[in-house]
Amino acid sequence: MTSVFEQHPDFLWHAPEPRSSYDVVIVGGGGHGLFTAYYLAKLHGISNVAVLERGWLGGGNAVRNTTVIRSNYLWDESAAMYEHSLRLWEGLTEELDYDILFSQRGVLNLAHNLGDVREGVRRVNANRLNGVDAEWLDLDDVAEFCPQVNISPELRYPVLGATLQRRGGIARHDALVFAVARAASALGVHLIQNCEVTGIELDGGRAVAVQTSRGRIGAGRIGLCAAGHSSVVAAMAGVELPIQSHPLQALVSEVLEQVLDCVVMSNAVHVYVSQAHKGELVMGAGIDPYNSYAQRGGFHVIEQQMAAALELFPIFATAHVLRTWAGIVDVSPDASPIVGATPVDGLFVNCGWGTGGFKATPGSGWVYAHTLATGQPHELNRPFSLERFETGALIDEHGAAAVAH
Amino acid sequence: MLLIPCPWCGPRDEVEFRYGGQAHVAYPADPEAIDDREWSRFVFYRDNPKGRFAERWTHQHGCRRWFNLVRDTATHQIAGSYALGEEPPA
Amino acid sequence: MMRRLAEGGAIDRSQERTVVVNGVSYQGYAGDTVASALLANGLIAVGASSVFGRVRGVVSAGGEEPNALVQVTAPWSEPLVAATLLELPEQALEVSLLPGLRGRLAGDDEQRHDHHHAHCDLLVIGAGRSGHAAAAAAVAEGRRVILAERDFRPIELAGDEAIALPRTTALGSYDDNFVTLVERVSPVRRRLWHVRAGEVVLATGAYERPLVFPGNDLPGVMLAGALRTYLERFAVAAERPAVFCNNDRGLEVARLLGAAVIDLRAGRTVVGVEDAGEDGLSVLVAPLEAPADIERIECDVLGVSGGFDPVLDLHLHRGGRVRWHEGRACFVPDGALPRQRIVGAAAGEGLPAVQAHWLLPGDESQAFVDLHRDVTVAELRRAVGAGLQSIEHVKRYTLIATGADQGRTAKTNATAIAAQLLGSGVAEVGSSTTRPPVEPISFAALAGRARGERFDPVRTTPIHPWHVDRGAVFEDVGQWKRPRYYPRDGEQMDAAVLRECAAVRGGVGMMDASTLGKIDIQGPDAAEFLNRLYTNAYDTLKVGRCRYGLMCRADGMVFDDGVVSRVADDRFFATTTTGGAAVVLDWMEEWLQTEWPQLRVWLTSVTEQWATVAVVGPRSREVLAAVVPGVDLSAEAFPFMSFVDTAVAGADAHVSRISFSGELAYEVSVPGTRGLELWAALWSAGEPHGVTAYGTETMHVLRAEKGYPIVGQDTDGTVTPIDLGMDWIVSKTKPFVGSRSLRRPDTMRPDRKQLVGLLPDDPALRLDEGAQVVLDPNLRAPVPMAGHVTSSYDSAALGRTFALALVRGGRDRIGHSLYVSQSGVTARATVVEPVLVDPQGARRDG
Amino acid sequence: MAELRRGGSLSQLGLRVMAGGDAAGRVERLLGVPLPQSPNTVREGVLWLGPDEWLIVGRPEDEPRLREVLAGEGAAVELSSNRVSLELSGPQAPDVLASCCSLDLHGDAFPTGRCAQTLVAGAPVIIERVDDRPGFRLLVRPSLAMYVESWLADGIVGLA
Repeated sequence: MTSVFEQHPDFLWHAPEPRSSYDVVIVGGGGHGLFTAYYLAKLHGISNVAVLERGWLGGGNAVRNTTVIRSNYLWDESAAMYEHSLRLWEGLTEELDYDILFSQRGVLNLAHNLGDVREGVRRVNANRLNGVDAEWLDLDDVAEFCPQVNISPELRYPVLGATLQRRGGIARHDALVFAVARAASALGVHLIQNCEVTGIELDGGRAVAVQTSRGRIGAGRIGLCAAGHSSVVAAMAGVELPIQSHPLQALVSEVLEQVLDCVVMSNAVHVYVSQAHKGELVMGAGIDPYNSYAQRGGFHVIEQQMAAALELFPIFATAHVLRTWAGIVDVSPDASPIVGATPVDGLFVNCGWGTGGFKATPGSGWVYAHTLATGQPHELNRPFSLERFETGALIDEHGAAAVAH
Repeated sequence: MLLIPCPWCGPRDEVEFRYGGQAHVAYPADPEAIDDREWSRFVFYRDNPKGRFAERWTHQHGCRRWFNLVRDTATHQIAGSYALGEEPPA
Repeated sequence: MMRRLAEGGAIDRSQERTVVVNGVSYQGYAGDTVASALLANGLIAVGASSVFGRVRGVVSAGGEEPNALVQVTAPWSEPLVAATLLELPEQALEVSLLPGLRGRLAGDDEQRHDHHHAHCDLLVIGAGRSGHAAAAAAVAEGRRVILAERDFRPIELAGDEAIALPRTTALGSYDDNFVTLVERVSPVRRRLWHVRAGEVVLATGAYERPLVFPGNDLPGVMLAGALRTYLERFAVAAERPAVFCNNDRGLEVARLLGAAVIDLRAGRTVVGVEDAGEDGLSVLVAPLEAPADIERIECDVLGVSGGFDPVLDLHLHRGGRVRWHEGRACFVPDGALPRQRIVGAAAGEGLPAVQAHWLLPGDESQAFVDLHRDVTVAELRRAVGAGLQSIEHVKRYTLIATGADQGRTAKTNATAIAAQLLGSGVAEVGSSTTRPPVEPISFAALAGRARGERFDPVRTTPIHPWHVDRGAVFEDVGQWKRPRYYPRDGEQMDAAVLRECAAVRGGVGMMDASTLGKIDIQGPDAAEFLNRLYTNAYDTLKVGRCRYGLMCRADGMVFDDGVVSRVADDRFFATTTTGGAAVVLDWMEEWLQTEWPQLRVWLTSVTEQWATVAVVGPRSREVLAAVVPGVDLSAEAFPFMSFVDTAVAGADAHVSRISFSGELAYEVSVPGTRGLELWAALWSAGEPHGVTAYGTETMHVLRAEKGYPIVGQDTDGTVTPIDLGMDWIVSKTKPFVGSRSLRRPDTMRPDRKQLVGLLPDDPALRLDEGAQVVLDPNLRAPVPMAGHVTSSYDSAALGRTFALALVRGGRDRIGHSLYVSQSGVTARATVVEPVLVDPQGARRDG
Repeated sequence: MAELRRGGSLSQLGLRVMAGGDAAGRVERLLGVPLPQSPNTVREGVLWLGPDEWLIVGRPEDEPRLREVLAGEGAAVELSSNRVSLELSGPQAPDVLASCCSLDLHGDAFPTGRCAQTLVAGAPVIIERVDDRPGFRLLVRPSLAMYVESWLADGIVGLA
């Protein structure tokens, strides 16, 4: 067995002192912020860029998520955005010259009632027309693809079928943060850690600088990428966002011999699980209902998650939960992100990814870099504007959640 | 598992309650008289502060009453509950 | 080599116990752990390390153990259990050592694991001296006390309101003093305690920390305090111990054991350890200032003590703060959380002064910081050299402190060494937080008894036994089981549904509609209240009449529908969808209490008060006549959308003439306890007319033939009443919740997706529900989509297939063709009005 | 030691009226019992469910009579079929409940004469402490009764 740390290179990034101003200041050094900076430098020739991070790079949701990567979203706008992101994922290891352990092992989404089946079939058909790989699996196919799933008809909510996106999978979140930070740093981007933004300076209705724990930093344009704290940071410029912040919990088991080789999600039974490269089971739980920035949630959510997991995977019964944790997810009214301009000139926002942020990081950074470089949205993020909440042109990814007859 | 002080039933586990988001958001007096922007504020925008937050809860599986609560969203410390229509405690 | 002493210790030599390690039996005693039994038998090596495959030994005597994690194989199966905590049970215990520390799952867990909720005034975690004192004092005051202790030794704590829990680990600390504990009820059974405590005392002690020096991972290098524990508690000792320490506590152990001492404070360090085989260890000792000036100390075991780390997991779980204590070289609590106290060693009390030398001389690639993850000082140096400044990055780069042992022996050393390499203070590099659980807990123990029939309720109606008796195939609708269809001998669903549909339209059918949500609405302002919530008006509804209603969310999207009956001037009875029952009542209460408290209206859920049977079809009147002989059922006396209150089979009955199929139909409701009798009475009355029981599938077909949407199937939260073609039910004269949203630019677009009917060109082709509508059959991704098929059936009445679909600008496409794409195949279909059967409504009156 | 059995059918009436008002007074005269004002208490078959809500259990009054005396100033609803009763008693009955219910059932916190609406294994129930054996009555939706019974029966098994 080789040492697991050998994957990481000898050098990652510089720790420069902040300049007095930058062409673009990005607030938030998570996956979205780092990719935005990277693509600004790489694709738009703008490397006079600072990424300001309150704590340590990736210390928010980037390293707290369960790393499920997929693009099988229902609506055209979402599918286009996430598919663009997935295509970028497929080239990242090479592009960043870093093994981010992106593993396209397939993402199963189980259906447990007739409503789920309709929704799944609908999504598969829409995905295929959008050029997103998608398959509908009947029960036998599910059993063949993932023999570990309990398909007994005796289950409280028996599995009736599943959608499968074979190109979906998982990656190593730490490695992704290291990889893109290294690449951005190498292109001259300043990664400034322990630098908390405490204010946004406006001049004649235009955002011109940020106040930080390390002094004032001028900015040609400011891009907010502070998932979990989007509302707090935007409020510094007087900008209100239709965002609510909630805890989202996840957990991990000890390292186990291989027991699961795909990603399994079940909305009806509330499970999503994969087995990471080192061998630990990684599972996501439900969102806690109340607003919170505390990065912790309720224990009962974990217990319910375990009961649900054992319904589907009795074989996990003796595995141990090693660690639970929570991130802060920004939830928007239509469960879709907001990427684009704000009412304040020079200030842009990228938030509201809810539970879907990690998989979107390259795509999100790509379109946001375009937006920050040109002042205009890219075609892919144009629909994800703040204005949609006024016009009503939502991109409602909640789906047909209601069970009704 | 928060312990929510229902004004009627006393402290009970969070799972007996349903969250109702920001308190003191009045339904527009005449929705037809306001523009799309203003209407969208009512439908989609709620405060999301880090810190003290006046919010609504209902004791869904208890006495079914709605009430207000002041809670710190950074620490989950609850300052207290109070009736709908009352001002939050200082 | 360590061995068991002839006497002493807290073991019970009268009770022999057996542990089988990798197939070899070893003897121990009651009171032993697997680790102490192994050591007593002269075994110290416990397996190969995770990365380098180096042989490792027992390090500790407690929960911090990084190496001695074993897989239990019998009498139960469990991966990665700390041998230092694993008590020898009465039955022979079989374990296997884990090369690479990778656990194995061996199937479901048949053991019973309970959950338990408890309340107390004071919860004390840790029954050491400080914890026990705190608990005893509270018991003396008559308070309700729970004292939890991870160890298995008995706890003395007497009092009516006192609960002492040995073998119980506090797993996690949550808001408002909610603490979870796991009690090892038996070697394999767990009880998960959910404790809500008025006050919490953390008396969790401190873990000793190893020193980081070359060769510190060899079997035989152990924590000094562990040597003391093995001696005093388990009567296991080495003949020739040595101790390497930087504090007085280490020195005490050395004195107790009669060990050779290497004291860092005296400027001496260990620059290497060699395995001397049978002879034990050869420790290479040198002055700190002259590391090449080596002398050897031969010993069996080398006890190390690098200081102590207060155990603050439970404090940290809730965001408690810590600060670096320079003199003791550890993080100590910086105040306690509200209604919590931290006492004893956990608070840093009584911990020895430490003279810290974090970075000791010698080969850094042989100096292990994390034994579990196999990380050395060399890797730490490499991480720092890569530009990393936060311990969190260092952890992720090296994997230090991320293992199943929670990195207890590694964390502080890693942070302090990284700080030294960076030339900064320990606190600046960061105190790594910890997350629940404090010790690993199995999925099965967390799930507890919520397995099988207790996972989630199966809700059934009072008429359910009849459905089961008749061989119904059920569908899960939320938690309810509803009959989907009633197959006759060998019949598949499609055939059964065609038969049931034909029977209803041709004669009479019965369906159990009891799962529909039902809400009683009383009060002088009830009509006004409903006016504000439903899209149509209720003040104009006459007593004795019913009206179909739709509700929108504030965003104007349809979220439920049902029928509202006016029972009295000040009383209405509303039905909701099955899935919407609770949601709609909550929704109503929310508006009533929070927005319109001045309205005098009272809402009560009566879903289960009433059992409801739909009697549907041209012969339904005759069936009903037999059970309500006194009621004039003529179309004139009992018109469509009206109801009568009467009695059926001796029970109070509410009979409505409403129809979800376009046929003459009645819904009869009686108190739930009489539901089965009602069904039986109607069935007997129906038998002469050839009555057929039908399920949800037939109900769906019949309603779809009439173009009636099902909320949640033909809508998905993005559909307005106008989109459904229900303008007729949307009041233009009164505001209702959501009405303003219907005037937004996007909701007024003429090309919104609208509900229409589809007739496939091939009348035998049943489109897939979820198939996509396209305008151009030339499919090259990305293909613009114009909507999707929401409902699709084979119709007995039409003698062909049909579908409902949401189609962009659909109303304007009626009469035109479009295409439907499903599973890569494209089919042509014609857009039609959604009402396909009896568009004139002639059948409604029978 | 604990015993579980399904209770017999009980007449149940839902009452909504402003506490202390004229209409409440008329109801009290009809019942011959003051409506309990203290939250989560029971008085002669009248259970406090909310500040303006009571459940009248096992009493002879009926919905029409109540509606008549309320005269539009409140609501009365016949609910006899809306919930069934389960009876759990014995020295360890609180332990059985504690396996699936987070309420504090200690004799001081929940003495005889107390009731509460809460959750048992996630299912909504009304729990009433009926005596000091101790005995509890649980009022449960009929469709959830088997599920709740399953939990309680399992809790009894777990005592062993």
